[in-house]
Amino acid sequence: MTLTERTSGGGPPAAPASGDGRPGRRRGATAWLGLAGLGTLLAVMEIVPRVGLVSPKYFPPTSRVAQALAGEVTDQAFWVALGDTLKGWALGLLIATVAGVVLGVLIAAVPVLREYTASTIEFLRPIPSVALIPLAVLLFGTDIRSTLLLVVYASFWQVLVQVLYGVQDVDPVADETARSYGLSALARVRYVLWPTALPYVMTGVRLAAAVALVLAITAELVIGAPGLGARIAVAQTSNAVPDMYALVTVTGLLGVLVNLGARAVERRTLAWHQSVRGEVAV
Amino acid sequence: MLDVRGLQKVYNGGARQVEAIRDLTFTLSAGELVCLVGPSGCGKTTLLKCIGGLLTPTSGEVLLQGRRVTGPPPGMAVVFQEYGRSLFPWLRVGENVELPLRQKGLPKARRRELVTEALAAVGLADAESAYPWQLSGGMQQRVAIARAVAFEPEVLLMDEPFAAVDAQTRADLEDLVRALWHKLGVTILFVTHDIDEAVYLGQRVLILSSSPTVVREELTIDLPDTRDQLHTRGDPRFTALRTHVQEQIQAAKRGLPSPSTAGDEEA
Amino acid sequence: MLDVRGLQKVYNGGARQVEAIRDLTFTLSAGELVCLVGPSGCGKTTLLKCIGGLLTPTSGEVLLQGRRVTGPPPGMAVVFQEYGRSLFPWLRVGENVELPLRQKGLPKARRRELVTEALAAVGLADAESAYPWQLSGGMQQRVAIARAVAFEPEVLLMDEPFAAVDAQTRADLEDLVRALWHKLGVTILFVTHDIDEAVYLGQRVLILSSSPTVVREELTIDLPDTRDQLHTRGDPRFTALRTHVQEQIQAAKRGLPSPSTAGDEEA
Amino acid sequence: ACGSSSPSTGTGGTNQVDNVKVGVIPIVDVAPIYLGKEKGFFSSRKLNLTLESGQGGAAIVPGVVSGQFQFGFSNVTSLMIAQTQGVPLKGVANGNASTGKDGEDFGAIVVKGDSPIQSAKDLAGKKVAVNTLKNIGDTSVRASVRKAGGDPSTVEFVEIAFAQMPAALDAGQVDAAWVVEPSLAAVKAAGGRIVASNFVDVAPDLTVALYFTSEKLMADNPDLVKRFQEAMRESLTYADGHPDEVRKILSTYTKIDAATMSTLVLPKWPAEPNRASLDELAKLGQQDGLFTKAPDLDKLLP
Amino acid sequence: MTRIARKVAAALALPVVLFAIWWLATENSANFYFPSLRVIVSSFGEVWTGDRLATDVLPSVLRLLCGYLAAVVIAVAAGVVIGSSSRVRAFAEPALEFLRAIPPPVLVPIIMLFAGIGDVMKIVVIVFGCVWPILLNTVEGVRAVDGVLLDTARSYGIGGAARLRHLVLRSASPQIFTGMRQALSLGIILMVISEMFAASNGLGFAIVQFQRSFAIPGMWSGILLLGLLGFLLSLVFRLVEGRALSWYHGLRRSQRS
Ligand SMILES: Nc1ncnc2c1ncn2[C@@H]1O[C@H](COP(=O)(O)OP(=O)(O)OP(=O)(O)O)[C@@H](O)[C@H]1O
Ligand SMILES: Nc1ncnc2c1ncn2[C@@H]1O[C@H](COP(=O)(O)OP(=O)(O)OP(=O)(O)O)[C@@H](O)[C@H]1O
Ligand SMILES: [Mg+2]
Ligand SMILES: [Mg+2]
Repeated sequence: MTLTERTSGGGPPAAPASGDGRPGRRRGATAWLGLAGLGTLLAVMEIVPRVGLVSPKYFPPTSRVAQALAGEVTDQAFWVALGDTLKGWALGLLIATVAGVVLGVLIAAVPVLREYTASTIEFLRPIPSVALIPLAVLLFGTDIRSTLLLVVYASFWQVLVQVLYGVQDVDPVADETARSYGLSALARVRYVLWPTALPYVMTGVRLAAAVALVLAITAELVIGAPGLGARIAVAQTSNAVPDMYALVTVTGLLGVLVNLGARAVERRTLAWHQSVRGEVAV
Repeated sequence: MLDVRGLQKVYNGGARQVEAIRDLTFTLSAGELVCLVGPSGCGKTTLLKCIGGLLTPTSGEVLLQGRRVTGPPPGMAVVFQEYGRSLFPWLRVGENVELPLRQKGLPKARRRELVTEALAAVGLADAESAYPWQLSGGMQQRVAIARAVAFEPEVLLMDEPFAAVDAQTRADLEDLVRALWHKLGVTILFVTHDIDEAVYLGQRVLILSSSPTVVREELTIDLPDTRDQLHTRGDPRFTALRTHVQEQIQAAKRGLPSPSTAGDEEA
Repeated sequence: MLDVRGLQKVYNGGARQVEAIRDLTFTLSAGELVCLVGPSGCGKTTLLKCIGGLLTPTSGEVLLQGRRVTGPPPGMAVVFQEYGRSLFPWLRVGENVELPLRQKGLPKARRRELVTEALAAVGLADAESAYPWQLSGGMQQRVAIARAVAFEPEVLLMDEPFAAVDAQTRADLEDLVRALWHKLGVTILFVTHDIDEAVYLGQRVLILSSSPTVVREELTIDLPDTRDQLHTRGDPRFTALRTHVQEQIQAAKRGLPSPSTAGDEEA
Repeated sequence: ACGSSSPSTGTGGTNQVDNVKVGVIPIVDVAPIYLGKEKGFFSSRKLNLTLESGQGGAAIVPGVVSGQFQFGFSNVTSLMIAQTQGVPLKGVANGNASTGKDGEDFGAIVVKGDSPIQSAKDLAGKKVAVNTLKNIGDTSVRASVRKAGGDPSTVEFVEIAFAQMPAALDAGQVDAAWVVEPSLAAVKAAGGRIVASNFVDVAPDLTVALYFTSEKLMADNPDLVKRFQEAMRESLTYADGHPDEVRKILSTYTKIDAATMSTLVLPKWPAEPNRASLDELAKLGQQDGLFTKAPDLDKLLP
Repeated sequence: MTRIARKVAAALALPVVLFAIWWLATENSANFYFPSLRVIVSSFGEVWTGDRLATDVLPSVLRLLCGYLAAVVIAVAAGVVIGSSSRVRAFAEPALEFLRAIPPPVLVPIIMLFAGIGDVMKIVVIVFGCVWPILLNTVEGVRAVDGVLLDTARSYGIGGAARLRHLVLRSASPQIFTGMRQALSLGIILMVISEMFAASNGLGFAIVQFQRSFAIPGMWSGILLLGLLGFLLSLVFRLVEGRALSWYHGLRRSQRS
């Protein structure tokens, strides 16, 4: 909701972002624009192979992929695989987010912890989760827990780092106000630190959500844990190119849905924030 | 020069809908210095933002030299009430003052000269290389003033620019504004809560009613053009004027109708 | 009650090293209302932060009821000069006022009562559900005051709390502070740039020198305890006191030595 | 957590059904085990088979070592490398073998139709795609080059997954590629040309892959291993004799389209590994520096 | 001097403890996949000295740096555009989210179709992975520019490039740096992933090769090296960040002295 309305840099007044009292209509416009964007992308993907920039055999046009997708969605096994993937993704993301936020706030709020863990965090973060695949298999085989291990490991860092930076962004005046009113450490976390870090956390969760999806599918792809990834692996080894793209498209669409959800949550929780209440007019 | 015509501004904040300004009409001629007073929350900042092209009025219009204001017009400088947040925390004080000049395309030497002069004028010659957040509140506000002064604008809008400085500095800055005004012939609209200041500075004082806001009274300050802190403030006419303004503001705050504009309000 | 002893504060900002306060020593007894005036940038905010336990002095100490202050002591409320940034933008006005009360562990009903009362006292009864950034500057500042008032502190530090409100509201708030002080017996340290305000409000006025800062003068305000805007300000003794303070500040700003504390400085 | 006390290992009692997990790659080569499962060759031996598909040794070998899988499927060169590195593995059953017919094997070195490369000899100095470097692919391609009279040391190998080889070949990113089915069919359909059958060039009837288990399971539950071996043998023989059923079972766990399916060259599935061919492969591997020491085939093979 | 010593001690304390635990826990390890740390460390010395530094580590690091820098430029540029306009954001966001959700392992073959199998492909893969955190953070940072500052800039006619340089980028820089920090370690991860396809040298390639050839101590030593590389790069990063954001850290610290 925008409350600070401003005129644009010269042209017609900037659309007062959703501030005209018709949020529903506004959101509708956003949805249409988003669909138009997706449509453009799909159109490009249709045209590129058609004009011969790349062979349609290896990069089938959208219409061909859509056909394959239609085949997929009528297959019971596809939905089972989708469910498996979503389960691994959601669980992993949840664990990573909770752990990342709790540890992040703890580490950031206690300077000693921050000082002593910094090097270890920097050391562990760049270790690719794909390098952990043997470890995961060793521990859990092709169980969903293998997927979870990789998903949690990868997305945890995304959240953690965002939280660390977000906590650092606390306005000193606001924090001093809280301290001077004798707010306890916990209350300061709850009422000052958390709201400040929230925009960062939201970005972190959005990053982590995509990374978790990527890792869930990668794990399934490489380890063979049940899910969309395993289906992609089969399609790949069978040279079923359109099917492969159909499945990849599904992962992309999942990403879009995840982001829609995150944006909805953000609109509710960050209504007070400059980024939600006001828009930069270019 | 500056025409405000039937200006209305309604803020639409979800459930909360505030008619900050109902209907404002007044005119500033070129080179005038007009002070604006009114109760807290009556819409002075809102008005300044509309004039500055930063906010779109709900209805009515602002004309600057006959042209309708739709975005920030060139050659206008604004000193914001939230002085602390209007300074760029990543630029040093000197750079903060210099930035708009650079944008104006002035040569380096001239910029340096203006920056040094302006900072000296507000008594901050030695703070040039500090960051804004290393300064006290009053010093920050003076940096914002220096920035506007160095810019040498044609129109200067100031929103309670001296709120955070001590009495003595305030007096000096008041004289600085008048000196600048004489020197550059700039048109100034000056918001203040200090009634003495309004009377001391202005050629006219605009008194606003409380929200939803209309112009309650336009008062011409018939004091001689050369003013100084000691004599002007000692002048009985000064005392009479300030008492009048004070009464008007008191009445405005209590929401009493003003005899002089009660008719206008209906129009 | 509150002892400030040999307080010194040096800011170490990379290349820029500022001795904001050189050597401050003074005492506030319990239930006193003392006003603090001094040139812009002389270290008033710094002093308040040291007293509030938000800043560690470079040397010297602050004692509250005989105990050394190392962190924010309980039962102390501060109204910051940067009122805009001291309000939490993610909380509504009412919630902003309520938060410290919640921390104090007051029951819900009592909290509601205090919040409503405090907001009404500063004239913002109807802004309770607005966000701070939907308010004008003066309204924001009044929210910060309401928060401190509702908190019912034992010690209240206020840093130019009325800088952004109009003259009439300011007068009302001054009376509010004195009423509160009488009612709760709270100890108040009040920073202001308005000399009349300092004299009108305080039992004593502390005048600071310009930076590096020492106490230039401690002036007892020998006006009757019941004050009112009309009569007190009309009192010739009031005028004499304000003139004295004004002269001292002028002298302080020019860096003249003060006769009364020149000796103390050496000690 | 990496012990082998997983409940699926079973206790070896003859009356109870044992749960057995086998790590396989979802390709043509493992059709016999799918077919055998369907035919009941495993359940009749009280083996409740679960087939877990992974993308290669990276996932399957550790799974078997840690006991997450009881058996796995791998190419023999990988197993030899593992053995020389001291991985406690043991082959238990034959996997699959080359058809032994030049130009009609399930894997081949292919080039684009208009490529100047006519024989394996011309591969010298060229860029050849294999699915993994330092494995059976480059070893056998070198064998082909050598046999055709070229200099194998000048061949430049690039690692590309089988699935991407047709595209890479088409785009000229590589000069030749070693592909197996079904990518081979795709290359052929796109006008590609076979220049050599590298498996055939290594040895007649080369054994390409094996099923294996861990030494631990071998020691703990020899009976289970024995039943698996029997079932496998039966499955291999059945599959070798019923190519139509193989093609049918393929459609259950792969996505090979019907048109390709009919043109697919199937590997051979003899019941027993061909020791002579493996000796040859081991020798080549050692020559190419794949192993630090000679693999002990007696210990590795069933 | 003592401050530096203290910092170094703080940086080393936890890693030393963790390594000690690892060392003790694996001292008598019989598990093939978890060799003792002693073995790993000794293989580290053998593997990652001399030749391999030039043939594997150097090309990897160069590709990483190219990809990373390209990603920073692309993401910041795109982020500013997208963050500045709600319309552009509404239009582009779903499409970008679509691309973002595609896992690199399935993406690499697609990129190979366009970028070949050489270094360009690997750099593109790194870019593709690194842009997201920077892009998202830039978008959010640009959206959160203080309203009063925006008004100030507008009223002084600070527009166009100056506005971008002096206001938008500077104000968003704390968040941009957050994204860059995230991207740095993602870049290392993608470096490894890209080298799992169509590579014949590189750190990631070497690790995969060790894993495939069951040289498990070598593999672990490679993972250690990745960690070290990440740590070193983050040190460099922190230096750069410290300079670029000195105002910000000063501002945050200013009231805590
Ligand atoms: N962004 C906003 N959203 C909603 N309402 C607003 C907003 N900004 C201001 N208002 C409302 O508009 C009215 C006028 O505000 P404005 O800031 O113009 O007052 P002002 O005259 O400058 O007051 P002060 O002297 O206290 O600064 C107030 O009631 C305020 O609550
Ligand atoms: N964070 C800081 N870093 C460095 N110097 C600072 C910092 N804060 C304040 N100072 C310096 O300390 C001195 C005193 O500042 P302070 O804010 O206490 O003054 P003040 O008396 O409150 O002034 P004002 O009336 O203008 O608010 C000033 O010279 C200022 O530049
Ligand atoms: Mg205002
Ligand atoms: Mg101050």
